[in-house]
This record gives sequence, C-alpha cells and structure tokens, in this order.
Amino acid sequence: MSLSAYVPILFLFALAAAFALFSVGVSQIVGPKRANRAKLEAYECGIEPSPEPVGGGRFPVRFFLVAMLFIVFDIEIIFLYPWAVSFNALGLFGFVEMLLFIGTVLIAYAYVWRRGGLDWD
Amino acid sequence: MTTAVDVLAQELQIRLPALDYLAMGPMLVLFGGACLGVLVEAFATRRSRPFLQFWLSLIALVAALVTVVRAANNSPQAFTADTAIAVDGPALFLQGTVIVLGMVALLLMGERRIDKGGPFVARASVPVGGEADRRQARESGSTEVFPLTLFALGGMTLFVAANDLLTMFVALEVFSLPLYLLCALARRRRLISQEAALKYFLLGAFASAFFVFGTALLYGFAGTLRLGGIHTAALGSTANPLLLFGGIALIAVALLFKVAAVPFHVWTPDVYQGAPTPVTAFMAACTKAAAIGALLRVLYVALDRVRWDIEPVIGAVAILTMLVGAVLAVTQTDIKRLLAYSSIANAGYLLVGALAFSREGVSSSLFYLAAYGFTVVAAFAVVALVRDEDGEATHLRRWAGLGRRSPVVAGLFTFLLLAFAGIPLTSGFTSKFAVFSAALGTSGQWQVAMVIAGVVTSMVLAFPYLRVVVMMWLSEPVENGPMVANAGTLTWTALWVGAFATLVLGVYPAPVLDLAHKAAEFLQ
Amino acid sequence: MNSFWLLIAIPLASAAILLLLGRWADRWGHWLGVLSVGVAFGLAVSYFVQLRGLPADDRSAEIDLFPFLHVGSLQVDFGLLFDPLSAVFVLLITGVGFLIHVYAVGYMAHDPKRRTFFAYFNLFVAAMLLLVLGNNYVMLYFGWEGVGLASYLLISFWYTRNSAATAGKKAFLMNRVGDAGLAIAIFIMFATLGTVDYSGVAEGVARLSSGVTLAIGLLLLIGACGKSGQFPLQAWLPDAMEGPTPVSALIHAATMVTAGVYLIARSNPIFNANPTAQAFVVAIGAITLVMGAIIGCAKDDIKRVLAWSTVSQIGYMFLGVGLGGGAYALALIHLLAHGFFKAGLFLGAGSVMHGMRDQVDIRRFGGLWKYMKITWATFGLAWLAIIGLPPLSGYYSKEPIIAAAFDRPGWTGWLYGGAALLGAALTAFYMTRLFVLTFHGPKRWTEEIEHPHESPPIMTVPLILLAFGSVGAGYLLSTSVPDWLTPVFEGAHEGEGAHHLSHAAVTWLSIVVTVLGALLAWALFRRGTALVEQPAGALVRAARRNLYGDAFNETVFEKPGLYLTRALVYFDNKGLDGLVNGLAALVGGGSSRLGRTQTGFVRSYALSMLGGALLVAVAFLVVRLG
Amino acid sequence: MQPGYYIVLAALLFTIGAVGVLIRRNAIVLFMCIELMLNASNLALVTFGRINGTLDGQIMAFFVMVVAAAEVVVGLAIIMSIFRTRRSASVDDANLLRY
Repeated sequence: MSLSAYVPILFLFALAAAFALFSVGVSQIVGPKRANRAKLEAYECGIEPSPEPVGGGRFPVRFFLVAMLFIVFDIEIIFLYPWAVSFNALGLFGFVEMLLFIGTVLIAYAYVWRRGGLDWD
Repeated sequence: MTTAVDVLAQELQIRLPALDYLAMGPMLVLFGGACLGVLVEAFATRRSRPFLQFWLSLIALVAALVTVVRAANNSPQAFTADTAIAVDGPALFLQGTVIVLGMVALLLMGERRIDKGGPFVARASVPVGGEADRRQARESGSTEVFPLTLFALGGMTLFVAANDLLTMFVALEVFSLPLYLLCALARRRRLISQEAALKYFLLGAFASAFFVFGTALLYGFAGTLRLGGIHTAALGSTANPLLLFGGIALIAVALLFKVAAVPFHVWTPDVYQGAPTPVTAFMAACTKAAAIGALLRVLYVALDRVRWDIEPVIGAVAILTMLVGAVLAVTQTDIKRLLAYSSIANAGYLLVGALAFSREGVSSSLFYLAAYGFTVVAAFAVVALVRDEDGEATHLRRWAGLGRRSPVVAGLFTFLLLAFAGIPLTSGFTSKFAVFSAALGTSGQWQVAMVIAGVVTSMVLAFPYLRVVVMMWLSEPVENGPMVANAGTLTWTALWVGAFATLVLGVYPAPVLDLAHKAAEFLQ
Repeated sequence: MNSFWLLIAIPLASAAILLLLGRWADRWGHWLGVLSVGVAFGLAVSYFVQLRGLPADDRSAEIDLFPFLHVGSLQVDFGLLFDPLSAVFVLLITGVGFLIHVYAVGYMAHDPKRRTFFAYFNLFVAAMLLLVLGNNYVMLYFGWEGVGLASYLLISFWYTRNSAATAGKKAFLMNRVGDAGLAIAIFIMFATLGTVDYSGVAEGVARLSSGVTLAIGLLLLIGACGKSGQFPLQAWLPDAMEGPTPVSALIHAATMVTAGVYLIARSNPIFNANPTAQAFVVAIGAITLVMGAIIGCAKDDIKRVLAWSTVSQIGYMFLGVGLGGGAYALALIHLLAHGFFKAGLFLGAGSVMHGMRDQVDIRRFGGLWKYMKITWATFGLAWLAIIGLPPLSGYYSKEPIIAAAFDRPGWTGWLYGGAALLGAALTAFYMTRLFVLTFHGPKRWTEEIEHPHESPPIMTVPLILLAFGSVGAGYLLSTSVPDWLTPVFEGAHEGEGAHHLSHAAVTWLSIVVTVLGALLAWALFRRGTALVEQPAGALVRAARRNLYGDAFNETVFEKPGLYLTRALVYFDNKGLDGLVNGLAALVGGGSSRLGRTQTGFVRSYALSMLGGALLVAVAFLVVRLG
Repeated sequence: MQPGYYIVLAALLFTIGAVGVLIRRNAIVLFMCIELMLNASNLALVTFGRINGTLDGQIMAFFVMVVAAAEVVVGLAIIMSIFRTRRSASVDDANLLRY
C-alpha cells in the first residue's frame, strides 16, 4: 500500500488540533465572563453540599490504594506471558532475567507491606 | 500466518543480546542502590533511616562514578545490549556529569539543619493546617526522596546512552516519574509544591504521549527503532517523508519539553518555583544535562542527514527560547522564577551549540552542561539558605540589603549571578564563548543569527541579574528581613563546590574542555 | 623578562589577600596595596629597560601561561605580550597608579572600609594590566570586563548614597552595550579568520573583504566608545564621579577610560585596512571633543567639569588614532601626558574637597590659593598643561594632533582641524574658569567652613610628582615615543598630507585661541560667578551683583553659550538616557505583557505545547517543500 | 484489509486525546485523555509493526503499557494528594503559580 495514504491523517490531525486551538481560543476571547456568586454555587437547593464532613479528613482512599497496587502487580504479566511462551528458546538467561524482574517487584511489595499499604482499616 | 510470538521465539533463538556489564555499570549500580534504598525504607527503623539513606545514596553515587571512570578507561566505545545502549564518549561524559551534579544536589537534599527534619515532608497528602499536619511538622521528613533520586539518576544515565527510541522512552519515564513525585514533597508551602507536581506531571505525560506517537511515526518510516536505522532510512527509504518529519516534530516536542525550550517551556517557571529547592536544583542541573544529551544523540546519530531541514526549525526555536527566556526574566519578582527563566535562556544557548552539527558543537555543549550545572546548583543552594520565619524568602523584595547582613552569602551569589551573566573568568563566560564559537565555526547563516541573538540576549539578561545584585548590596534592608539560615556542612559544601567549580572552569577550563573534546564523538 | 606575568599576579595576589583576610588586614592593608603596585612599577621599569636593550625589531616578548579555550579550531591561550605599546601602558598604569595609591592612603584615611577600597583598587590595576598585556582579543576582553567590574565596585563604593548606586548601575548598563559590540567583533574575527590572536588577526586582515573589516571596525568602535565615554555612550562617565576621588583620578581619567584608545591602537591593522572605519573614529572623536568641552563650560561641580574635560580629551585621542599613520603615536603621547595632568587635576580637586569638607561646587570656592599653596601650585601647572600652553606637556601632545587633523585631505581637514582648534579654545575657557573660581577671586564658602587646610604630605607628595609629569612629560614623550612605537604601527601607511595650513601657522593659531579662551574666562570669572542659585552668604550676593552689573559680558558671551550648552545638556540627559531608558522600558513592557501568557492554567500550557508542536510540524513541512 | 485504516484510527484517537487534554477540567479525566493518546500510539506502533514485518513495534507497545501503568500510579498519587488538601480535582483550581 502507498504511504501517501497517511497524508490525510496528518491533515486530519492538523485540522482537529487547529479546531481545538480555535475553539478554546475563541471561547476565551468572546465568551462572557461574568462570574457571580450565584453562578458559582452548586446547582442544588438546601445546604451547601460538601464532599466531606467539616473537620474530618476521612477519605475512602483504600480503594484507590488497592487499585494502584493492583496495577503494579498486574504489569508483571505483560512480561511474564511472552517469557512463558518462549521459555525454551530463552533458556537459563531468560530464567535469571525473569527472577531478577520478579525480585524487583518483590522489593516494591516489601516496601508496600512494611509501610502499611496492605492494612485495611 | 505465523503468530508474532513464533517470530519472537525464532528471533531469540538466533541471538541473545550480549551484555557488557562494565559498560552498563553506572546504571546497574544506581538502580541497585535505589532498590536497596527501597528495602532500607521498608525494614530500617524510622530513626536510622535518614542517616542510612543519605550515606547509601552517596556511596551508590560514588560507586557509579567509579564505574563510569573505569568504563571510560577500559572498554573501547561499544554498543551493548544489542545496540540498545551506546557507551560512547558523550554518554560517558554526561553520565559522569549527571552523577557528580547529582551528588552535589544530594547534599542539599540531605540537609537537616535548615528546616528541622529536612526540606521534605513525610506524608504529602495530609491536608495542610490540620492536626495531623501539625504533628508531622515536628517529624522527620520523607526519606523516600533518596531512592527516588537514585532512580531518577539511573534513568538519566540510561537516557544519555539510549541508542534506540524504545530505550530512550523507558529511560525518559524512569527519570521523569520520580521527579514528579519529588516535586510534591516540599515541607513548606505544600500547596504550591503539589500544584507544581500536578502541572509537571500532566504536561510531562502529555509530552511523553507525543514522544510515543512520534516514535510510532518514525518506526513506520524507518522500520526500526534504532537511531542508526533512522539515519540509514533518512535518505534511502521509499516511505513517505511526512512520516519522518511528523515523527521528528513530535519527538522534538518531548525532548524540547524536557530541555525547557520555547514554546514547550511553560511548565518551567511554575515547577521551579513550586518544587522544593533541592529538587529544583537537581532538575535544573541534571534534567537539563540528560535532556540535552539525548537531544544531541538524536540529532547527531539519527538525523544528521536531514540537518538542513532541521536547522531552520530548531534554530528558530533556539532563538525564540533565548529571547523569551531573557525578556521574561526581566520582570520577575521571585528569585526561583528568575532562575527558571534564566534556565530557559540557557537552554537556548545549549541549542546553539547542539545545532552546530560538528564535533566542536558537541564538546562545547558537554562543557556548557557541566559548567552550568555547578553554577545553578550553587545558586539554588543560596536560595535554600536565605530564609525568614515562613521558610525560604524567595520574593526579591525580601532580599534587599542582604549584602550587609550576610556578606559572604551575598558575595557568593553575586559571583554566581556574574557567571550567569557571562562575565569573564567565570565558567559562564567560557561556556558561552565555547558554544558560540563552535556555532560560528560552521559559518552557516542560521548559526550566525543564533549567535547574534545569543550575545544580545545575554546582554538583556544582565539586567535582571544586576537587579538582584543591586537589591542585595545597594538597597536598604527590609524590616525583619530574611536571615541566612544556620545551615550544616552539607549545604555549605554544595555551595562552595558549585562556586569553586564555576571559578575553576572560568579560569582554567582547558582540562575539562579537552576531556569534552575527546569525548565528543557519537558512536554511529 | 619572561616573568612579566608577575605584573598582573602581584596586585591580584594583594587584592585576594586583602579580601580574604578581612578585618585582620584592616591595620596594614592599605600599605600592602600600595606596596604591591609599587613593586609592580619597579618591575615594569626593569622590564622596560630590558626591552629597550633589545634591537628595535625584536622588541616584544610573548608567553603562553596555559591553554585556555581549545574547542576544535578555536585555540585561545592565556597568553601575554609585552611589546612597546603595552610597555608604555604598563608604565602609565603602574606609575600613575602607584602615586594615586599613595594619595589614597591619605584621602581614605577616615573611611571605615579603606581595606576593601584598596582591595578593589588593586583588583582594578591587575585587570587593567591584563587588558594591556594580553596577546589576543579574549584576554583583552577579560581585562575589559575586569576593569569594568572593578570600576562599578568603586563607583558604588559609597553605596549608601543613592546617587552612587544609580551611577554604578548606569555605568554597568552602558558598558554592556559597548561590551556587546566588542564581543560580537571578537566572534566575527574568529568566524572569518579562525583566530583571535593579535598577530593572527594582523596577518589575516588582508584576506578579509572590506565589508567585514568595516563591521569589525565599527563594532570595536562601539566597544571603545562604551569604555572610553565617547559619543553616544558618554553619559555614564560624568556620573561615575560619585566614586571616591582617587578612583576618578585613576580609573575615570588616567587609565581605564583610555582602554578604548588602546583597543583601536591595538587593532590598527583592521583600521588601516578600512578607511571608512577610520573616518568613523575620527568623526566620533571630533564630535565628542567639542561636545565634552561645551558641556564642561556649563558644569559647576568640580569633578564633573574634570569628567567632561576627560571626555573631551579622549575625543582628541580618538581623533588621533582615527587619523592613522603617524597620528597613532601622537594620540598615545596625548594619552600618556593626559594621564599625568588629569590625575594631577583630579587629585588636586580631591585635595580641595578634603580641605573644604567635601564641597564640590566651584561656586562655593574662591580665594583658596592662600590656604592650600601646594595644591594651588600643582593644580595650576596641570591647568596650564591641559590647556596646552608651551612648554608644558599638553602643548607637545595636543598641538600635533590639531596639526594632523588639518593635514587631512579635502574639506574634512578644515572641519576636523577647526573642531580641534575650537576644542582647544573651549578647553582653555572652562579650565581657566574652573581654576579661577576655585583658587582666586572672593571667598564664597558656605558658613561652616572657617579654615580650609592644606592636605597632609601623603597627599601632596603625589601631587608634586604628578606636577613634574605635567610640566616635563610632554617634551620627553614627544621626542621618544614615536620611534619607540614604530614597530607596533609599521603597517600604518602615511596618508598624504594636504597641508591646509603650515605647521607653524597651526602652532600659532592654537596658542592664540588658547590664550584668548583663558583670558576671556579670567576676565569673566575673576570676580566670582553670577550663577549662584540659592541665596547664601553676603559675599556671594555681592559677587553676583557685581557680575550682573556687567551686562555686556553676559549678553555677548554668556547667553548664546548658555543656550547652546543647555541644549546639549538637555540632549545628553533626555535624548540618550531617554533612548536607553526607552529600550529598557520596551523590554520591560514586553516582558510583563509576555508574562501574562503564563496564566498558571495547566490547560493553557498544554495548548501552548500543542500549538508549538503543530508549528514545528508545519515548519518542517514548509522547510521541506520550500 | 488495509492496515492504513488503523493508522487513521490511531491518529484520530491521538487527536481526540490531545483535544481532550485541552478542554477537560477534571485532572483525572484529563489524565485519561493522556492515556488515550498513549494507547492511540500503541495502535499505531502495532500497525506499523505489522506493515514493516518486524516485532519492534509490538515490543514497544508492551513497554508503553507498562510505563503507562506506572504513570497512572504516580499520577493518581499526585492527584489524590492535591484532592485531599484542596477538595477539588479541577486543574483550573491549581492556579497559584503564574506569571
């Protein structure tokens, strides 16, 4: 296939980006900026909503932490899977490399564990 | 159709990469040290950690420096890890530079006398002003900064040696990610510290995305990720040159972002101002060196055949960078922002050297990076020293009359500013002179334009520096103005080392210039 | 003789010791400073004698201390050159410098920062010696920046005074303009010749096109104008008088400000190769010498009058070096002679101020000759020397330059000769005014001064020695220097003289206009001055009435001159300063407007990056297609 | 089927991501847009690998995934800490540093 087919892509890229630049720029220039208190308030009635109780600081951070840890360990599989498929071809060298790789992940694991990242309370 | 995995297996059966462990020594030592640091963080007692971490990092850096020197002495210039890493002169020189500058910056990070507990905070996410925050204000600060710094340095040493775009990308991220985190850890003024980290992170990730897409386009053009392959394909390939130039543009965006060239400089002032000062010093010296190193390699190894197309574009960027950096520095009122804009202008000067496309261009840029690094680290050391009860007094108005209260610090800072202004007998003069004469040695018209812009902007830049000097020596001191903190040996050592190097490289630069010149040949 | 780097090292070491030892050196530091320059002077004399011992063609010694910058084809060594031209400068710097150092011991006796002062002073001497001893333009640039730095330090030495601080800033900024010119000139030399050594440039200049030599010449001229206070970069020099008087004497009269003359003399191969560049030098010299002399007539501050006279006299030197040929040596003779009598004048002024509680307004002096006889006598000799009365030194140094200007072919000979002659008359006028108002006529002192006193011997002895120089130097120099400098300027071709006027006629003319100018000033100001603004003591009011009575004088001589001078002063203050300030304002305004783009919003930063990426991509396409 | 279309798709996704970075306010959404850009690049890499008949593109894609994950972790940590101190994840509120 001919690579000149990509010319439209670049044009598209340019066009889309130019559109973004244009719209953001124009809205900054022509858009009315009359902020007032009522406008900035939340579109709700009743008392002012607050994401957290005042003076609190409690924050459901656990899910987020677990999600991050999951990602870290999940990445392992990206490298483990190709290695496992071509285990025979890679031989001892590949094995040692993989041990080292898992070792470094374990170091991170040890850190998370010792610093209380795995405690759930 | 054979699956990709089969192809992979076949390829790997043919050859496993040969690894030259001595050549990769600096990175291995730094990453090993960083992993050890993580373990120390996990298992050592809280009380012993600051001491252990600091010395561990310092020893790792010394060991890495030793391996750099050994690699430079022993092994002939060679690729290793199947051409992924090029251990050649510029790589070794910059690895040495980055490691030495990292050491000096590490001294600033390890300082625990100025702010009780160090310049970093243990848990950055604790809301400011709360009870927990007041408790942690009394605690010892985070010691994770040391392994993070080692990771960053390891990434930088890999970045300057990366010989294909994949390695370069991984190295870029390995040194960027720790820096994002380091930015957020300031003990004082945590809000702006976190804001700096957020900005740096979002824009850095944005730039990385450009890098990857640019890599994809170049890969589409050349069929390989190796820089040498792109060099070969630049003239011989039948592929659409739009892929080549689109790829170059996008990769240039990412590299120029790290270098802090206009118009990709926007993050620099905010991040330099918000980040903890030792981290700012580290970024200003080491990130710049690593980024310019990689840029040089891309320009000289991969793109030298299209240099005629590159010169005008990047040349215009260089001129703009010098102009914007110098002009914007004039009205700054915050010393860290002022130094940030000065750093932007210096990025422009470095591009002047890089665009010479000659051996002199490489050697003068290498020299410039080393010289500038020492000066800028020392300058930020001074910034870390001048404090009032709210922490660092970075507003210039607060510096009025500092010369009368602390003549030594003000004198040193004056000297460093003179170096930035390029006054002779400081390294600022020799490095600028070397870069400009390297550019003129090629007698291209863009080079002449750049040199003229360089000389003019360095005159413009003299204004803001002079303003600081005048502020310090000639203005009436402000009421309960800042004092020079009662710092320990670490900060003073960093300050004196930086100032001394600035002087030596200004008076007797020949040995380092020679070294840089010997090192200034890229492995194709 | 290859140890002449000691000349630089000794004052430098002394400066370092004074700065590093701090208060420990307070008691004896000034003597160390004096000693170091004295030793340097002694060494300079001995090197000079050795140099004279050599055959005329061999008279130069070059040493490379260490390689400085070796970047590819650029080879710059830390190299020094001792040849006849640098030798005369070294003698002037160390000799006059030594006397001024001695004087300063007395002058600065009551200053708490005397040690620092001497440290800076030694630093200046070292930098100035580096400037004249370097064997390439980079070394010259080092010295150039070094003397600049020392001079800012010394101008703002009394930085608690607001005006001193402002003056220091002004000097720094105006010099940066000049320095940029010099820097670009050096870069062009490197780019076109591949070397920045004096010898290499001299050899290679023949290969350059006239456009390049013109560019180099003009850029060098800009540099020289900045350092030497020549039009249009002259405004900083009079303000620099805010520094202590010995500084004015050494830096802003005898040595540093002549660096521009040195630069042009040293670059004589370039200027010889390009008559247009030379013509610019001549024009700058002529404009400045007349302008400085006119403004000198309008000033009442004793040091500022002297400062403008310095500007004007350096104009003569520029005129000389611009004329080329044999006039190079004439300019240098004037430079050396000027070093003596101007230093004498400044030190004399310092002595007067010392006795008059730092009063600087000449309208507040008068009748001082009775109270400070030595100052009066030495100042008087220097005065006669500067106005060029035979047989004092100014006569031997200035008159040949006027004659040489008249020898220029065509109308320019009349123009420049006339300007030089006019300058001589004006010099005689304002210097006589200065002398008469200071030492003669009625006393117009402020009330708190009762008994002006002569200065201590440590200050008067240098005055006396300099007075010897003012009297004798001219003749001695004019007989010896031209031969001595021949090897340096051998490339200079003698222009064919036009001889608009015979030499004797020029001599007589210049003596006549000088005497006329001096007599006019004597007649006008012998009874004091009418220009006192605020009412003060009864004597002053009387003096003013006396002069107001003389309406004739005022309308015929004073008014037109006054308007002219006012206009020039206005131009000087508003026009050029305005230009500099306007540029600064432009940069500042651009800076703050551009700074607004730094909005602090991540998304607008991302926008800038994306826009930049697009621009870069489009630029590549344009370059590729175009 | 024409691999060229994948490139078109990748470019489109990349552009959408880039525009998203410009117009979205929430730091996390903004960050997701960056991830979209990275994944668009992955698509392009894999397609080019296919066109060129080499594996480099696929290997690069693996590494980009890994790096993207690491970026997520770091980015979320920073965004969270800002959210906890400011109670807002809008990038426009992080506006103390300017000019």
